[in-house]
Amino acid sequence: MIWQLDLVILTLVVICGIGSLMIKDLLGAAILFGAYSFMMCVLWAVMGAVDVAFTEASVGAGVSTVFFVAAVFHTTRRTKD
Amino acid sequence: MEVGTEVNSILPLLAVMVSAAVVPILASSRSANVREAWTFVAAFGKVGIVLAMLPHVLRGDKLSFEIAPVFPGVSLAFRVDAMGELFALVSSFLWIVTSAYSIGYMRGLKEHGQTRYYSYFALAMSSTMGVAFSANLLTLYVFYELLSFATYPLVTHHQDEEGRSAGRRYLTYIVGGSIGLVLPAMLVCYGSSQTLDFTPGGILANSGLSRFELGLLLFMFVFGFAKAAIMPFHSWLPAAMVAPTPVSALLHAVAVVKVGVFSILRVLGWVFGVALLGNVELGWLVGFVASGTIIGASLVALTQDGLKRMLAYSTIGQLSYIILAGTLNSGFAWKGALLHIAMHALGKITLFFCAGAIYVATKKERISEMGGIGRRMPLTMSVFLVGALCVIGLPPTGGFISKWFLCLGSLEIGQIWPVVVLLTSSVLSAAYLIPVVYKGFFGTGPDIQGEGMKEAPVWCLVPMTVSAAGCIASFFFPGLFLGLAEIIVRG
Amino acid sequence: MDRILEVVIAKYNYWIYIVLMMIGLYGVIAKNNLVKKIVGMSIFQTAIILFFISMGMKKGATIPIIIHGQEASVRASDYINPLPHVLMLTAIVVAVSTLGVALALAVKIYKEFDTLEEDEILEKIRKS
Amino acid sequence: MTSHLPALVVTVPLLTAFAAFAAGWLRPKLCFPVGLTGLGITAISSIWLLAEVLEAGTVTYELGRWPAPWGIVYVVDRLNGVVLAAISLCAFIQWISSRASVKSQFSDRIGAFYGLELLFVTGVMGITVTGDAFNLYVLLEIASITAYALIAMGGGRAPLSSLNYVFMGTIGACFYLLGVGYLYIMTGSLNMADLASILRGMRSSQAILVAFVIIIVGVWLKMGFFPLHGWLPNAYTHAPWPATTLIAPLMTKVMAYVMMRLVLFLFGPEYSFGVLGLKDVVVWWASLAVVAGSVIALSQKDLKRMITCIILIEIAYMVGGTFLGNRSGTTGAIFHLVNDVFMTLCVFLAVSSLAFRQRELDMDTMEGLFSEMPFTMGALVTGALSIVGVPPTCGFFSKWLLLKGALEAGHYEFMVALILSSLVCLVLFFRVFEAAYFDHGERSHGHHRMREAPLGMVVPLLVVAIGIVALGLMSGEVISSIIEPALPRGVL
Amino acid sequence: MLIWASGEFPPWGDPNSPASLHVSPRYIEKTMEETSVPNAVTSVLADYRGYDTMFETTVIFAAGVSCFMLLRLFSGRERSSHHYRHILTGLTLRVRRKGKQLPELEEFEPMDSLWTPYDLILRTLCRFLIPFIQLFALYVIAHGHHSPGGGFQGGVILGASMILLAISQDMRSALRRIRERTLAIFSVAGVAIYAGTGALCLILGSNFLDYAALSRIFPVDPVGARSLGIFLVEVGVGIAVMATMIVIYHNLASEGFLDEGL
Repeated sequence: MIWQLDLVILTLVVICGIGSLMIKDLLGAAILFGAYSFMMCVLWAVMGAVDVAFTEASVGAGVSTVFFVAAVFHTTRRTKD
Repeated sequence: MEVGTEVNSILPLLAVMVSAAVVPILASSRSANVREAWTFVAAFGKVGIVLAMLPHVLRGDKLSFEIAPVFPGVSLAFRVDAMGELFALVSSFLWIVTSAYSIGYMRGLKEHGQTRYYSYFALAMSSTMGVAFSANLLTLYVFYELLSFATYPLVTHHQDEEGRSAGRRYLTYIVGGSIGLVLPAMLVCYGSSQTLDFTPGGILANSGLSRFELGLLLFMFVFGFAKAAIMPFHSWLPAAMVAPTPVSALLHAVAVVKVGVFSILRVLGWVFGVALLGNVELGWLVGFVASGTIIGASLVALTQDGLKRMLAYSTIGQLSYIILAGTLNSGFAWKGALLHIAMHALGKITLFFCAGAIYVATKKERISEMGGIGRRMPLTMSVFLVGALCVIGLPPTGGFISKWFLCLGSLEIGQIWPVVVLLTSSVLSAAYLIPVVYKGFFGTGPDIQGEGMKEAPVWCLVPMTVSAAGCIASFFFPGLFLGLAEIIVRG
Repeated sequence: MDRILEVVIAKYNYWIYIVLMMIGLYGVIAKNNLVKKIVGMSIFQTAIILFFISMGMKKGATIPIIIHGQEASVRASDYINPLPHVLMLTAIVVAVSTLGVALALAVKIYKEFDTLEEDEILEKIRKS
Repeated sequence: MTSHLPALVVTVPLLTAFAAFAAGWLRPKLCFPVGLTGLGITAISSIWLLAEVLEAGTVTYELGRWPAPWGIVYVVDRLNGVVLAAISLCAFIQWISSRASVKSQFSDRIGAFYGLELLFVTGVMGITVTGDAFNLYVLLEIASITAYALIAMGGGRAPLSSLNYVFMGTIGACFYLLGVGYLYIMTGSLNMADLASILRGMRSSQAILVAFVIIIVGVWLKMGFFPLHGWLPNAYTHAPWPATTLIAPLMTKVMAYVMMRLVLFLFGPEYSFGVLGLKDVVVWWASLAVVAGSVIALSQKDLKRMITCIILIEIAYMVGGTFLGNRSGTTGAIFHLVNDVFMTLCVFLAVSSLAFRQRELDMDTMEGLFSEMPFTMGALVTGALSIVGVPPTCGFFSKWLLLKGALEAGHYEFMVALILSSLVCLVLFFRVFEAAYFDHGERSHGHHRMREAPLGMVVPLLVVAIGIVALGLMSGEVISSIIEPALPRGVL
Repeated sequence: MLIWASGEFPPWGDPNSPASLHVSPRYIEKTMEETSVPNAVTSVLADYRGYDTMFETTVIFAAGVSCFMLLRLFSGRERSSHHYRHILTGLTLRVRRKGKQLPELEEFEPMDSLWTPYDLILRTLCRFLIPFIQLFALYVIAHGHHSPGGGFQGGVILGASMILLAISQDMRSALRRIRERTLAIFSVAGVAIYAGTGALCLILGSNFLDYAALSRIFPVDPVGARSLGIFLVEVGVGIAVMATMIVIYHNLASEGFLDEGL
């Protein structure tokens, strides 16, 4: 596999992670977290861990994002940091 | 060196348990008569068992019983030797007297919570027995703690503010001392010589501890057993006088304080060993402290007006006699010490009984109010006189004998200052005890006339006469005690 | 230069996961908003998962599914180590369960105090 | 025919949990008896297991009959045998005594509550019995998640405390997992015995050192060892009583067990104590933690909070005792662990039955409790004396061993801290007893006189209280026959 | 410190690192003849380390129960108001809790308080998609032996499909499909299947979770029995995970009222 590609995805992952912590809107944070998970799953797929990637795609990018959205939807989007 | 043989026997356990066994009955029984009846049953049973052990002990045997092994080399075990027997005999005998007395007292004053009172009294007696019979330091410590907690409800019996503060001070000194000082000291002993069993030569005799360490240990023990009320660890005792008089009488003249002294004697003789103390010349230090306590306590006692408080301070002084004697490397002195345990118990309990009787009859606690009381309560006051003589140490009372031996002992090893101390304190105690009697008989009080003052109830009078008789009898027939003491000293 | 590149290629996975872990830790510790904390927690967990996965990786090996036809001769070096994958499947499940519980708690807290900012909640508690 | 007891002690509560949860939907009355039978079986089989271990030595159980490094195995030796017995007994007793309060508080979700409690028991039992480093993590998460939920049922600020616990607990567990990953990447194995044998070869590796540190820190985080204790007092204080009485005695103790298992067996004493010189530092730190815990406990007004703070002190004892690294210290730590399960259970049960009768528990509402609830207070006194360390309760003997170990190791600061903390505990409980003993008759015109707690609560309480004393009297056998042989050879 | 430690690690992707040499080869090389499951991950997951997986399922189950217990509100506590919509005219009316309940007329339908306009495309699309998603999920579960995937992934996808239904339409219709009680029973049943399989092996006189024992009751050889056992537990995991996911979502999305969702 190409380590450059790997590196690119890793940087994307880091960016998504930081972004989801920095953004001032919880819904946005949830969505960015979904993106983060998806990047993660791509990364693992590249590393050959197909099952884990599969799971992460369905769980991390799918269900847990839904959970986040549902929770945020019922609490508030406001956040101070 | 050890005379006699080890005899396995369950008697010690029985002697300890018999009073604890009746506690459930006491606690569950609602009627006063049943309660007191059972108390007597237990008391007589105890004395019976103790007496049953007497012949063995006089033969020089040791009755031993092991409850449970705890650590390698240490186990909860009983071992009855002459010293324990002596102590057990005195306290169990006086328990009968006291329970008789407390019936009169408690009923006379219509105290509340008598069920609790009798139950914890029985518990306290059990733990006293346990201390007397314990075969090693750990067992002694166990029962010592039990005694501390069992006597707390008795000290704070009235459950008022005064009792609260008294109880606080009581536990602070005693439990604080035992956990803070005795426990580490025990550990060091166990660490240095892998056992805690009392051995006549002393278990520290050949452990390579330096003189300084030994001194440290010694003081941890002597002050740690705060029940012996050595100054400056004494102030719980006067405070604890808020308890009902029978409690003060038995516990704070006989059981509790004597347990403290007993433990210290055990430590001096069986953990350190008199020889060791002599070699490293540590006995002196304790001796000096004790003497200081004697004089100081007597002086303070002079200034007291409350009768019971005065007696308390006198007790503090008298206890230190025993410790002082224990530190002297002399057979006579030890004999005197052991005798004094018994004699002072008799005398002091008599005095307390009188104080209680006066209180029951007249609600008077202060000496200044007691002018002319003797004319109303002649029996009480004469008994008081006997007790006073015993405490001062004048014939024809047992106190004389014990003090006599103390002086002999100190002369035997060519020490003058103990004698001086003893005589001084005797004078002092005469100075604070005799005035009470004088005032009682010849003084004139404010409100003696009228308002029919009479003797205390008979339940109070009989016990105190009995104990007074004991004082005198022990002067004429000290044989039993002497015999026991003899055995110990020989051992 | 090449040496350095070598080292970097050999190790950068392990470094990146540490970076992610620190991000997550920062999120949990420093953030004030509860949901943000939860996000940080999840990032923290995924970082560790990443660590495990990259430790199972083998160069020139394929996914750990035995190819049809060559069941007879299977050489371990041809296939990626499956064990970390298995562990991480479990870890992912644990992560999502924790996430569910944490979010449920957040909703409950919001119902109680109707805010998600920790300092405001503490303020309300102090008032009451 | 190998004995299946090791599997039983974990799977029985598991299956019972499902049964209880289903029963909650179908017929709620059944929940309690179902769980009772399940826990009863668990307790019996774990005691049986202990007996088996005592006579036959270590019992190994291969799940799915896969041999050690490949499959997951259960390893039961004397150490976790005795811990298992203690845990299961504790859970059983608690189950009986918490019935009334569960019924009164969670009538509408009783099935879920009981199910979670049983799952929690499953988790702690599994943590104790497993011999696989990763399996331990999974079970740890089970125990933790159920604990989060149970604690959060308290209402008020309970969810917040629980959420803090979630964060702290997750970080701790992740640290543990990370350390396991380090071990795996260096050794390629997850089985504890296998790991231990491989690690013996690689003493000087940095990665192993880091793994050791990470794992221990993670475990301390879960234990609530000072200064990582932040979550503990709040979580335990705001939890509902039935949850507290179950979690408080078990969770921290089990983590302490994990610490001992890792330090003494996985890394091995000569590594943990010899190679890296952390030993003395940790003991100093533990002494500090003891003192700090005492101070924190002294500053508490509420009774429940106070006794939760006492847990901090106990935990510090165990850490210090383990890291003393000599025979009596370690023995004392293990024995103290076993005792502490029961002491804490006793105290918490007693206070919970006080709280069952009387909602608020501050000092001045307790007057005259001795005359009103004699049995409960009696049991409370026993537990308190045991925590203070007064013979003949079992607390004294373990404390004695700890002191002895400290003396032999020359760690006088630990001795001082121990004695100081016992005095502090004495003061703490004495305040309570004084308040409860003296009765100014104010409650006569205040609120009603309280009745003794229901029989279902009093009887287990008394059983525990008697057990404490019995354990103290039997400590000789327990130490010499169970605990001392359990120690690894390295500990001299 | 961590970076310092990583200095010692074998370089990334090194086939000769101890991690890939000590234990794992056995899994890869023996999986065929020991379990006849080509997907090493599946075999390790459900057989070699099946015990982990059982507790992993239990964790999910515990989480579901926790969310249920934390959030679920039972009858007696209701929202402050209910909304109804007149189907023909489309006008909505709001009924307070105290106010008199609406008679059950068929031209009124209950609707969400945060009601979004009726979106034909979305609804029909989802209605159209969901069956395929579920089909795929079943395939994933069944085919986990040979291809990536397995009970857990399949279960999640199944759950996700139901969640999608609940999102695209409203939660009532989703609940009309699967009642809460059914969900609870499912989740229990799923985990119980797993544990039950293990217990069955125990009863059959072998060790816990030793699927080879299944060959005593099923007409297969021990190795086949292993793959059969794996299949059984995968199904169990699937059911449990699906039900639990839905439970968690329902409770989260409706604050425990279980009447109206996102």
